[in-house]
Amino acid sequence: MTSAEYERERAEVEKTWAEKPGWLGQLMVVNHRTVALRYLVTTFVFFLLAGLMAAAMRLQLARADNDLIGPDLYNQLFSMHGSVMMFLFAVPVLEAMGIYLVPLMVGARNIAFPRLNAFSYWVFLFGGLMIFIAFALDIGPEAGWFSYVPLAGPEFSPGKRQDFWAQLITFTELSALIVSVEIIVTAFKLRTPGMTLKRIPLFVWAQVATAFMVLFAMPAVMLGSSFLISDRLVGTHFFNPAEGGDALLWQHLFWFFGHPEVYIIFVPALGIVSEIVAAFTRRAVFGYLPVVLSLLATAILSFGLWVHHMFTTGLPPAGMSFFTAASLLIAIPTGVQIFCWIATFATGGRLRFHTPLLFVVGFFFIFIIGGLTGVMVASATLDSQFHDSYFVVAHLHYVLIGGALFPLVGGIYYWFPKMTGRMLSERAGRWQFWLFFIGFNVTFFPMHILGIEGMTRRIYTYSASSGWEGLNQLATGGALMIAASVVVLIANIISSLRKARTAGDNPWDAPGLEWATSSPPPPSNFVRPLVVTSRTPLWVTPHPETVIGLPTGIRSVLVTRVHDAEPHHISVFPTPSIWPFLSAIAVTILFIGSIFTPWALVWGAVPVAIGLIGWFWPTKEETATHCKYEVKPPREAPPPSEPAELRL
Amino acid sequence: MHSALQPVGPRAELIADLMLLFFAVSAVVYVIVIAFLVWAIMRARERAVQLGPAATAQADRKSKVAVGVGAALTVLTLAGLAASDFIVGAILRQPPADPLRVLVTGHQFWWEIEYDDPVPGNRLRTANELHIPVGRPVQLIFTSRDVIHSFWIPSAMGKMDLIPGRTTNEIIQVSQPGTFTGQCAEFCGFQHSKMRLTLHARPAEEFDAWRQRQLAPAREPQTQEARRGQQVFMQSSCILCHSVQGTAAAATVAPDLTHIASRRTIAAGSLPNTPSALASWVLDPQRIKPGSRMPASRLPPDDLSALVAYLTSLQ
Amino acid sequence: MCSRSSEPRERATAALLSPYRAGVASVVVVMLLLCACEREERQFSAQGGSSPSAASMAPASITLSDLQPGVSTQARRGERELEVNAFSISEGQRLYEWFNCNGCHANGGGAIGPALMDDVWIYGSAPANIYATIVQGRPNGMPSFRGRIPEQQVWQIVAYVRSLSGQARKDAMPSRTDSMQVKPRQVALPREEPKSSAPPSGNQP
Amino acid sequence: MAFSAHAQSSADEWAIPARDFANTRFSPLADINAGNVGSLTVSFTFSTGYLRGHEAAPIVVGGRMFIITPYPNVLFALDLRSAGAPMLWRFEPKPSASAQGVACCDVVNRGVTYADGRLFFNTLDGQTVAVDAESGRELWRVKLGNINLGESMTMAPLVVKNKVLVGNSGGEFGVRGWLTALDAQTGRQLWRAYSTGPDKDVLIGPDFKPFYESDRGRDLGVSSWPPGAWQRGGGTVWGWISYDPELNLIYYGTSNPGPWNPEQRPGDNKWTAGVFARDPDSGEARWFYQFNPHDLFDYDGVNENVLVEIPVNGTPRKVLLHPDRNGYLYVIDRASGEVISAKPFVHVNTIESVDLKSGRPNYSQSRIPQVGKVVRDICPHAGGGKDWQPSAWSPQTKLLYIPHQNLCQDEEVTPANYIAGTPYIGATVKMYPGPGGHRGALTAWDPVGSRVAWEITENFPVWSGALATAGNLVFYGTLDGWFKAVDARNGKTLWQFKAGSGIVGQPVTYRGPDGKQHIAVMAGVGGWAGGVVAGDLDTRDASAGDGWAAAVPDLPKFTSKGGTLYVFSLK
Repeated sequence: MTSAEYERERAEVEKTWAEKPGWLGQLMVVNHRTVALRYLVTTFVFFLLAGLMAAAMRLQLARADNDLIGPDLYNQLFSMHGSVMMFLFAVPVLEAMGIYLVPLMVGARNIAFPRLNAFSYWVFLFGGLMIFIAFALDIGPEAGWFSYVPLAGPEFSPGKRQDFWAQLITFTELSALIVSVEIIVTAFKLRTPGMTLKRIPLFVWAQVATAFMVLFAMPAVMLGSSFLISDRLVGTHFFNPAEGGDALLWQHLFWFFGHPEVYIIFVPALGIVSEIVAAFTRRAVFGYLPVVLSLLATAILSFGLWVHHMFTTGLPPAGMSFFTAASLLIAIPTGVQIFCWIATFATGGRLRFHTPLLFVVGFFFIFIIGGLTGVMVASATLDSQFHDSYFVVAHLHYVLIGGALFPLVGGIYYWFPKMTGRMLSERAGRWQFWLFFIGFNVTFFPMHILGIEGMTRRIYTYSASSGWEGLNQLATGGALMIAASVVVLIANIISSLRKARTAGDNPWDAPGLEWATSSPPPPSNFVRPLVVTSRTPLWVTPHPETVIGLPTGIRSVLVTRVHDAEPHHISVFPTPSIWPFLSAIAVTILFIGSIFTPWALVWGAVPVAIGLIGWFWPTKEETATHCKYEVKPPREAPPPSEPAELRL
Repeated sequence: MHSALQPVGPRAELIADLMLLFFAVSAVVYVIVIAFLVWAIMRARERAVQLGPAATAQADRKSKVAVGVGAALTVLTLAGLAASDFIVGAILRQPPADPLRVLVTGHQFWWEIEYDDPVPGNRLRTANELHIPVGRPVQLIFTSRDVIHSFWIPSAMGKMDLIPGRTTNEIIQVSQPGTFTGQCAEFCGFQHSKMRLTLHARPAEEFDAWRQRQLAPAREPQTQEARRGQQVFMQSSCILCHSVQGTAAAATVAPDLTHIASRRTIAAGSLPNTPSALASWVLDPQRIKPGSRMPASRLPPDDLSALVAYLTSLQ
Repeated sequence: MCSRSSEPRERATAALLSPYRAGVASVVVVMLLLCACEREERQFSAQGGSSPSAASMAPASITLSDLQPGVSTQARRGERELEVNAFSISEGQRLYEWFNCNGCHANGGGAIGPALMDDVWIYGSAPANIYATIVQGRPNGMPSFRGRIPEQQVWQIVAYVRSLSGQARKDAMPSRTDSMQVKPRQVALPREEPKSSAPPSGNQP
Repeated sequence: MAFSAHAQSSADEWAIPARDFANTRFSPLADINAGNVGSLTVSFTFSTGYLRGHEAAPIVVGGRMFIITPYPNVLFALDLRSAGAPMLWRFEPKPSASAQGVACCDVVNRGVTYADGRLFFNTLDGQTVAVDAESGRELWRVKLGNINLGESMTMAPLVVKNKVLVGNSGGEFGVRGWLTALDAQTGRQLWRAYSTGPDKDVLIGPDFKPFYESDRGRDLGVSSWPPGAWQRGGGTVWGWISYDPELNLIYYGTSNPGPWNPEQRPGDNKWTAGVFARDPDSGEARWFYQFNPHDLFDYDGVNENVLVEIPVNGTPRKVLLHPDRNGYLYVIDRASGEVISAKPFVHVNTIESVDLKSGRPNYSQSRIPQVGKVVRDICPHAGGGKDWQPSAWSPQTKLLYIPHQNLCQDEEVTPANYIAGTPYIGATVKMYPGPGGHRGALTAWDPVGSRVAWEITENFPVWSGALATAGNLVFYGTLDGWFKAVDARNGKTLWQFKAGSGIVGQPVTYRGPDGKQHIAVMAGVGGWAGGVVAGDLDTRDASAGDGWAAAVPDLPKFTSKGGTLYVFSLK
């Protein structure tokens, strides 16, 4: 094949996969990278807003008996902070990394179900906008991100504040469930030939484990939030103990989701750590199999721990012991991964201390503390002291910021060149790291002590006689350092974006397939599917073999078999469409309407139905293409996409 | 200052000891893991750019052993910690002999406390201050009238939730006299922050004397002003929510004030119990505790001072 | 804009935080904004504007009769501030039970006292009328709570009482309570058109 | 019946609401009998002009009939000697209108009583009034109850040995119950016996010899309550008083303890929900028996105590028969207070049995009310197996004719907040028909065999009193306005008449100046059961009328308000 042929093919593929121009085109985007970048920017904005809320709370707590912020606003602030950080930042931002990277890493041209993917983003965006607008209108949630009933129930939370919270859950969980399905299908069916199960990148494994957790955990909280809103709106009695309901039912439903939620946030971050460690030690992570099994074990075990959030509710002792044991058990797979990474450091090549690795090392220092305090709160006996105190605030931030945010920021520094074609400043990166690392510890380490000294969570003020003022001032000081570090990050991103695209395809000399294409990648990611023969393909062959023969005039994607990634058939992927956007608007109308009237479920279904009908309305041409490539032929005839036609 | 690590009773001591054990083990684990990490990083910084496949394979064999040992040690450590937790938990769960039974009911945003007694006429009701005899185990029986609260006195006991529609219970035992503070630990609304309580532990005789005094109906006001204050109390909104034993005031949706003057704090530990604090609390509670259930009363100054005189006479 | 509370410091904070709030809020129609504020504000103490105006409270403005010689001047005044506020109605619901209103009027169906969820209003259905009924008492058994229930709380009770027959904003009305369900929730019942009628038992209102 | 010789009324008259001290409501008149009752017809009627529940019994003495209305407690004297019984006089005591706000269960009055040319009655606002029966002139009035504490008075006084015995109402308002003896001549208070509090207030002295251990001890009226709770503990005396001249003892029941929510009053709550035997001269208590220690369901003990002599294990004994709210019929030795038997006369699932050794009921654990939980299927409901509506005893059939309801309820207790002068209940109830689906019944009970002899079921509760006559007839009325005569031996309905309003009054019979036997009853729906109509309740709220809205939501379709006296005689 001549290079001219290749160039023609490239041009054709690029034309086929190009998005539509114009502002309408912007609303029709189905490319996973564009959607992922939108997710990233949106979640980052939500992160900034929730961070400002945290800063406001820290200012209020800086002094004893401070009256900067009253209880009404404070309660909304911490409820928003928790809900936004969990539902609108931590989960979606890591899913966004998955949406961006999983197809690239498995060598696919797009994520599975791209229109659904676009739909998930719009639903997520509208849900996020809804809650922030509600907050701006004084309808922000006020019963915490956990919304315990009866406080969040109809009697004790009048008005619509909690209903908006419940619908926020519905919005975000809907989008999270959609993304999980896409990631699972992408990782299982769209892997490039040769990428057998044993060659799947660790980040993809982490995303798959996470996606399965989402599939099993999120329905519990969606059920819970639906129960809550129906208790509030139509007067059901799910949580009314007088009429046979139970306030603890909410806690069970919530934490059956809420505990896996922590791992949903933290497992993908482990995947990031593995990728960065491998890249900067110049070797594949030691112990691929144990690490993968640990990820899967974490995903499974995470469903057996939820009761450790309820140790002080007076549950039977046998139950408490079971959940203590289970909670301790989950430390084992995490420990194994940490040991494997240390072994990787110990046996890898010479370390290149770039910012991404700096954040990963910071992850070790912080996350291990969070893990160890996790062991402490897993003890039912000790938890009776730690529960709902600032000790837990410290613990959870050590786990979530240490365990997820540090790797995430590292990952941003690591993949920024791929996403934008530009490098972030190393110098600013170091500044940011040290500000963040020190600020973080100054903010949150004292909280362990405050918790032991009796400072409880979610208090908007404390008395001078409590003796908590000094450490609280320290924590506020630390919070300002964190804020400064975030400013440095923003400045770094902005200034980098103004520079030229000089990063090149593989600035870190990393082994993954995402580095085998240009930065940023072309609309189809790869002109031709690559063929993989190793866990570290680019280190083995910097220019892997490609699959040819895929039709170029249609959005053809090679579908492979789950276990051995042998090509199976060609799937025709959908083109840009406005219907996901319109359907998302219809769903938004239904969800927001049902805050005010149950009839919204009835009349709101009409626009949703219209949206879906438009979305799935078949055209003759499409049907013909699909039939040609996707309908399984009768056994006797050879399938059209047999390897015979593909030259590897 | 009160801390879970400054226990004042045998049960809290056990928890504190367990906590110290966990801290110590955690510290050792942390130091070891970080030491290995730093060692590995330092080693890797000085190494050649990339190891050859043979060297990697050899190192991997060592790593396998190391990771295996690490995992095994993790399992052992966790098993040890779990066992210590189970043992301490089992000890704490043993039912004490002859406990004093106290019913604690959570309200937004105060604690109702009632001492159980086989003779109903000796059941004492009070609020926000838990008095107990030193040395004797006290069984606290919890429930809530509205939302979920959680009872916590760090230096004396762990938390226990107060859940509407359920009863929970926990034992508290204090071995030294003193006053210890605590507060609601489960978010319960606007004034979760100022839903505080104090524990007063005192020798058994003193406790019995206190209990007898508290059982008596309120003292009749002695001074002219206090008498007028009583009138103000009975003719204003106070009587719709509060009770003073021995008078017509017997409402129960707010703390019992029969012996309000004997308490150290008011408004669930938000203010010291001084005449001026009392006056400002009565006048505008929403400034002090916004969102609390106590409404502002627009009493003229002389009525207010008479009322305060009456309340401070309720020893 | 939204004022959250009468606390000046708190308002200052709200202003401090307002840049980003305003940024988000700017996309929203002003109408919607006003609605939400009215409904969601948590008014802890009386010094806000949430009590009906002094004019409508003055005894002079309270009438108990539909009959006015000459041309009738009766008109419904803008006394609905509290009835659009969910927190006030909810507080009223709590106080209705705390102060034993339910002892006589049950959960709106009546017992010793007349039903409050129907369309019959012996002493007038306007908020000022109900306020007067609570404060002044009524001759046939309604006690006078003058000096007993603080003014702001009376208004909250008024708002709740009116919600019992649907005279409040639908999205501000309370839903079920955490207790035994004995009647359909206010929002599930039709709004009753108030009638200034005495019950058929002339001697027994 | 040696005892009925001492009755207050002559054979032809009906001088006190229960007709005799023994509370039998049995008339020896037999002109109207099972054979001819079918031709009973209205001889005259009289409209009272009032619209609330007319629970009083017409009183007939010396050719006059005296009837009293609910609030405002107007007393009418009708001349039976003249055709059509024209009004002789009317007496208006003008009680405070505000008293209507503290009458828990309609503004009823249960009757006026006659003694020595005087009429005695209570007004709703807590006064006892004596009126000259001849002239209708007020002789004296004393204020005994304070409406600002929630006290009202609805019961019919009883005059014993020149003492007017009266008690207060307000068990739902946290009042402290009492029985007071007044000098019939002057109205001077002779003694007052409280139902709660220290022994000296309860008039418990050295002669107090209760049969059961749990009623012995000092100041149980204080120590069986949480501190101070006895001061608002109920135990009001709003029911019937019986008198045994031979033993010289009066018997009366005390009402439920307050509030209904039992969690707020741990302890036995002496001396509520039980029966006292007292010496009428000094008021000193002789014995007490508590039907419902630590009452859980508003089971007042105020129902009538019918004094009879029945064979117990072959030997005749002087007993009192007491059909209690809790659904058990107690046979109690009236000299000692020993419970001879206690058997349920309706479907009861709140009490498993009554332990005759300790005298205490065994409460079903599954039905114990609890704050924050709805307890379902409580039978009988708060109104009890039978409420105030008095039963009648026929010495001929040896059966007790019990008018009663058949209702169950769901209940949630809530913390009641005591504010003097406002209700103090702490319970939300939703009532509904009991097993069988009928809401009322008239049951003929054989106290010797402890069994139901026969029973007539009614769609609506039977909230009227019963009347038994020597003509082997039993009369009663229903809430929807039927007035019925049935055969005392087998319960066969022999005659019925539809009155203008529901009947909650007490039927009486007398021989008029015309020499004919008459039957008289007041119609006029109301009372707790009829409040749905009398109070114009909105039945969409099942808790309206303290739960009755759910029990009889259809009542407004069957009857309407209005008090009328109906007098019947044979054609």
